Amino acid sequence: MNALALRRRPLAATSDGGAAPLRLGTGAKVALAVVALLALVALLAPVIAPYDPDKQDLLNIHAGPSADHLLGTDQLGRDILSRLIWGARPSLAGPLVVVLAATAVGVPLALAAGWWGGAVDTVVGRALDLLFAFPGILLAVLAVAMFGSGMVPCVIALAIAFVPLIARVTRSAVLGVRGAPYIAAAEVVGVPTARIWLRHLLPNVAPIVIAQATVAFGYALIDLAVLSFLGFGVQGTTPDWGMMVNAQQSIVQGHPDQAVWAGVLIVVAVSAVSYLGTHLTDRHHRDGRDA
Amino acid sequence: MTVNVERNLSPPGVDLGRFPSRGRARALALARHLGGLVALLLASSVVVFLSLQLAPGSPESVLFGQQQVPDAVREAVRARYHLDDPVPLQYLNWLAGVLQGDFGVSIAYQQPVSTRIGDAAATTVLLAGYALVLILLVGVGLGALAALRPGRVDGLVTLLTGVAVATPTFVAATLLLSYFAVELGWFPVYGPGTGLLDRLWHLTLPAVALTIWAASFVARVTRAAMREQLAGEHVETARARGLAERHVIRRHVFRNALVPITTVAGLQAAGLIVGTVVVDQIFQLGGLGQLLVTAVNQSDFPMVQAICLLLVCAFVLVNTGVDLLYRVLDPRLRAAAGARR
Amino acid sequence: MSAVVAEGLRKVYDVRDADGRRRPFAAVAGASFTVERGGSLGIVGESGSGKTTLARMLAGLEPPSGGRLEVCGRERTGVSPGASERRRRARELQIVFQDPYTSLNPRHTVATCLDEVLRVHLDDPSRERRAERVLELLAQVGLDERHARSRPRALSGGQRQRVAIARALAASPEVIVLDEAVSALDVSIQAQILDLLDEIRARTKTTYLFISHDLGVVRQVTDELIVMRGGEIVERGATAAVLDAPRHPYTQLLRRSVPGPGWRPRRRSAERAAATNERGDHGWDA
Amino acid sequence: MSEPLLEVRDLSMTIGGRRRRRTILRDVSLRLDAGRTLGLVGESGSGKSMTARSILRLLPAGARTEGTVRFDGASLPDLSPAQLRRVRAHEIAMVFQDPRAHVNPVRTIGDFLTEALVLNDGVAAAEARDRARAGLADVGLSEPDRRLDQHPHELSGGMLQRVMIAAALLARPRLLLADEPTTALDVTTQSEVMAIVDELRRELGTAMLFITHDLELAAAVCDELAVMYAGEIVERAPAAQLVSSPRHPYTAALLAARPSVERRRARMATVGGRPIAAYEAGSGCSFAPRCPHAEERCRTAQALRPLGTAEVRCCRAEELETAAAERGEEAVR
Repeated sequence: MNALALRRRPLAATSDGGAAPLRLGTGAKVALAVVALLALVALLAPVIAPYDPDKQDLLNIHAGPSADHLLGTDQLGRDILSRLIWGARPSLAGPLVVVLAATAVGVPLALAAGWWGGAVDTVVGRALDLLFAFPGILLAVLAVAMFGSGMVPCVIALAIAFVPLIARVTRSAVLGVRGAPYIAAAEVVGVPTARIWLRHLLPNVAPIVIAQATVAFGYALIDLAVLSFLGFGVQGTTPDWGMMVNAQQSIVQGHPDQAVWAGVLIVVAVSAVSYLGTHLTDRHHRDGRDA
Repeated sequence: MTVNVERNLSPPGVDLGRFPSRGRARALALARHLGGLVALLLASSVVVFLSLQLAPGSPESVLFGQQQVPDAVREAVRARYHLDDPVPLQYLNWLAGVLQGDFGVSIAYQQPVSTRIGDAAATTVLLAGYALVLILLVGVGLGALAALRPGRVDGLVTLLTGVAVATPTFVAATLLLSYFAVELGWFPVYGPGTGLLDRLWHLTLPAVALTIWAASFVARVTRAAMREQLAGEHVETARARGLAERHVIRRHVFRNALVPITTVAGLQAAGLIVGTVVVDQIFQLGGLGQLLVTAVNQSDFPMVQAICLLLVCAFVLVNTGVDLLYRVLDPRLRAAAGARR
Repeated sequence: MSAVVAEGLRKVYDVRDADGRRRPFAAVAGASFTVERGGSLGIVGESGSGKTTLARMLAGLEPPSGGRLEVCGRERTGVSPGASERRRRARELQIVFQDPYTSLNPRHTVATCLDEVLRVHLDDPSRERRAERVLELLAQVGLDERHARSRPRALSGGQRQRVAIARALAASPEVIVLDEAVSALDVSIQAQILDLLDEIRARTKTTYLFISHDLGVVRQVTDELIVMRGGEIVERGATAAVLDAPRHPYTQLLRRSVPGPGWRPRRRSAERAAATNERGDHGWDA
Repeated sequence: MSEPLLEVRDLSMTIGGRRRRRTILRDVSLRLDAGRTLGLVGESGSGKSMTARSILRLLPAGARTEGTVRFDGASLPDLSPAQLRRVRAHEIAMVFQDPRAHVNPVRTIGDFLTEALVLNDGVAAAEARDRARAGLADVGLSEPDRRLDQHPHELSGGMLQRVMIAAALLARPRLLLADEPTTALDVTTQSEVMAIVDELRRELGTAMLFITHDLELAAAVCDELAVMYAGEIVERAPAAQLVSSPRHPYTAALLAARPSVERRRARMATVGGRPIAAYEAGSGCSFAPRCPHAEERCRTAQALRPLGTAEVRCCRAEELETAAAERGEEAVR
């Protein structure tokens, strides 16, 4: 073989068991499929929901499952299935925004703190400690007390509260990579700092950030559902899973159906996401050991 | 006689294994820790105070709404809530009051906040304590069982906790309420009950609701921690020395696993502080949570401030307690001050 | 001209003592030495002697707290110089680390790893030239085209260390610092790498700074020797002279501790131990 | 000859799941008489450490062994868990390579030293502490009283290894398995620690199986040496003889590959390639692919066979020995 032959092969693609970006176990594939399915349902809600989720049928309240209403109706005679389908939208979009925002803020902070250390690290560390003193829900309740109920204050407050969750893990990952001899070697050999970040630091930190963000998505989903459940989150007639679980009157009257279904959906979504997150974390640690 | 040659051969300036005044080192470390704690609490109180101070809407508008009110009354109200003072002074006044147990006057109830909070806090503390006991017993028990009985028992526990760990407390609470209280009628649906026994009876379902998620979490961490220790080299040493398995498990596996178990138990204890808010609301227990939700809905700022501050302090104190417990459990952290940077 | 000149090089860290008070700790307490072009200087010492800190200062990974460092006739000051200065420094001095398992990025193939260096250092950094040079470098360290496409995980410890050496060579440096570069290897592999280092030096006239705790290895690859202890240089001289007739008591002790034919492990005598007091002054010169 | 203290015969071991079983040890045979020392030498992955572990039955999950291991006449694999515990508590002690990992970090040194005495033998706490203190003094640690209350992280690696040795010898075992006890230590500390082990072992009449990758260190402290390669023993001989006139090409290569403090050599490496693991070995001589003397008949399986006072697993041992003699001592060192 000569140099030209070598060049024809893309340098990055190898057959020797290098870390392929997505190589998941069966369980993780199932979890991924569940997440994809839920996302699809949320996207296609207008197409697949059999009824308008807000359409009331007061003559037909608390109806059991039937051909017309597959999962029955609620206390106002609205179709539970349609409400669950529409409810996927705020229930999934909310946590997504929370996690993306927390990552967007937390990762740069953590990169700076981990890479430069010293005073930057101290300042960032103190700020994170302060944020960490506020449980997410409490921060959201404070926000609601300030600005009134609604998704926006809740999502912003949770995003702030989730910054330490992302940043702490990222920082320790950065510290781990920062101290690795291959980074020192790249520095000594004169590789520009920007390239070290791009080619060495970020690729080795990204998997753990993604894994942690996935886990955080599950927590954010629960927290937002709780807030909606308490009446602080989604407002008005918009269906939301958390809100649907809070059907006190119906439950006390012995009609827990919609609460149960919404609860099951939350459980399914959270288990799929957290399974995926744990799997990614484990795999990252395994890869780290092999390497 | 042999002399400790090695120490003498260690490089000058590095004195291995020499801790001239352990007690003092620990006292200093503790003092630093407590200083940080006080700073954190003060910072939290500023955040709580300012966030509501900066909120749109003032006690006046909450009290009077759109009504026309004589200026004299308005003045009196402003004076009562110290609204004309500069903000830092308002904060200091508020903080001074808080330190003496005076959280101001509730706008909605028109009585001191502290009188409303006392009872509610008792209920919440009782509920949280009850749940914490259940969480530790069930969580650590199941986790240890799974770690020590690989195979079917482990599989079953892993499956159960896997589902439970994805079940948020409010979902569990709702389902428990609908089945055990409404459907079967085994437990009361609402209310905190009177007298200790009745109260515990009323708190059982809420406590179980708080336990399901948290205990599963504790169980999983316990299992993982114990398995890691079981595979540890120091356990191999203990076995190689012929120690009986029960000693190995107790002295080396469980004892060392206590460090991660404490971490997660501490997290759960801190999480309970928020968890009780939700459960409180569902079972209408009249604890701090219900009071908080009502206060937020009524824009009762002094009440919200007081409860938020209490909850944040509890959260911070629990976290600090766990940090201190760490030092007891892991000697490597005890004199961390002695370690090289 | 000297390749490396160090004068009173110091590194002082802030450490916290048992009482939690900060106090200075000198990891390297004033090291002075020179290495001629094409020479090979060994630095031996046990753990905590400061030899690795010295290596990191030479490589610019750690700013000295004091003293002067000159590489290839140019003074080195400041830790984070600009891109072009870093490139120039890279062509003066390279480093090979001890642990072949952490000194290569697990995500990069061998070719990518070398290519990255060549991008910075080749005068003609065209794709063809780089690919060609990768193969040349691999051939220099006894690897071939198959290894180029492998990731570190697929390589043995010895092969990884060859890659690390090839990476250092990619910048065509005047000086290579080898920080315990063969200590983690099995003895038969270690022998191969020692031969390789010999060959490279014979061919490229590269200057070596060889840091090790192993006297036998040092004898094999160095001409001059420095013995360090507690951050200080306690003895220096031609390698053969120092090892055959050590003058400093610590060097004598080191030399005596190496197993060989007819050697028996000995407890150090109580008198000698007693002569070394607790802190600072370790009594060897008495 | 009387019954040996330890006799291992045809010990084989595999690990792994059903799908992928890997050979770790192949037909390992050893004997060690009371009070004597045997050095087990080899590079990483040669199986020396696993040999020691399988004697004490400290095996990784999924390990399967075959062959006999007899200690003082009793077959170790056939012991009940209680009997095995008694052997571990009183007869055979082990010292590991990495004391930092092998001593429980959250318990005190005193706890570590006394727990076996108190829990296994029911010694009173105060007496156990006295004995622990004496044990620490024996291994040359100063201020033993203070050490007892310290935790492992407060001691250096060398001190901690002495603690491990003290702990092993407190049980007054008849056999000590020392698995690279000095590999993590500085050379001066190594010399000190080995001297202590040797001295105390002689006082107590304890036999020792000393595992190391350092042939010369092993030769200095052992009566006999066995060299392992790819999960099998390739040569066994009295220590001095093995080092001065190795019979197996691998032993010779190992000796030649170790740089000498005394003089510089023109070329170091006499063999290429890397050491292989047992599961990578083919059906013939496992060293043949790297051996400079390999020829056609080396492709067949080799048996460990007696040759003078030694045993060697090489069909060309006699010819090579003569050839070496003709070339003078140069071939050896």
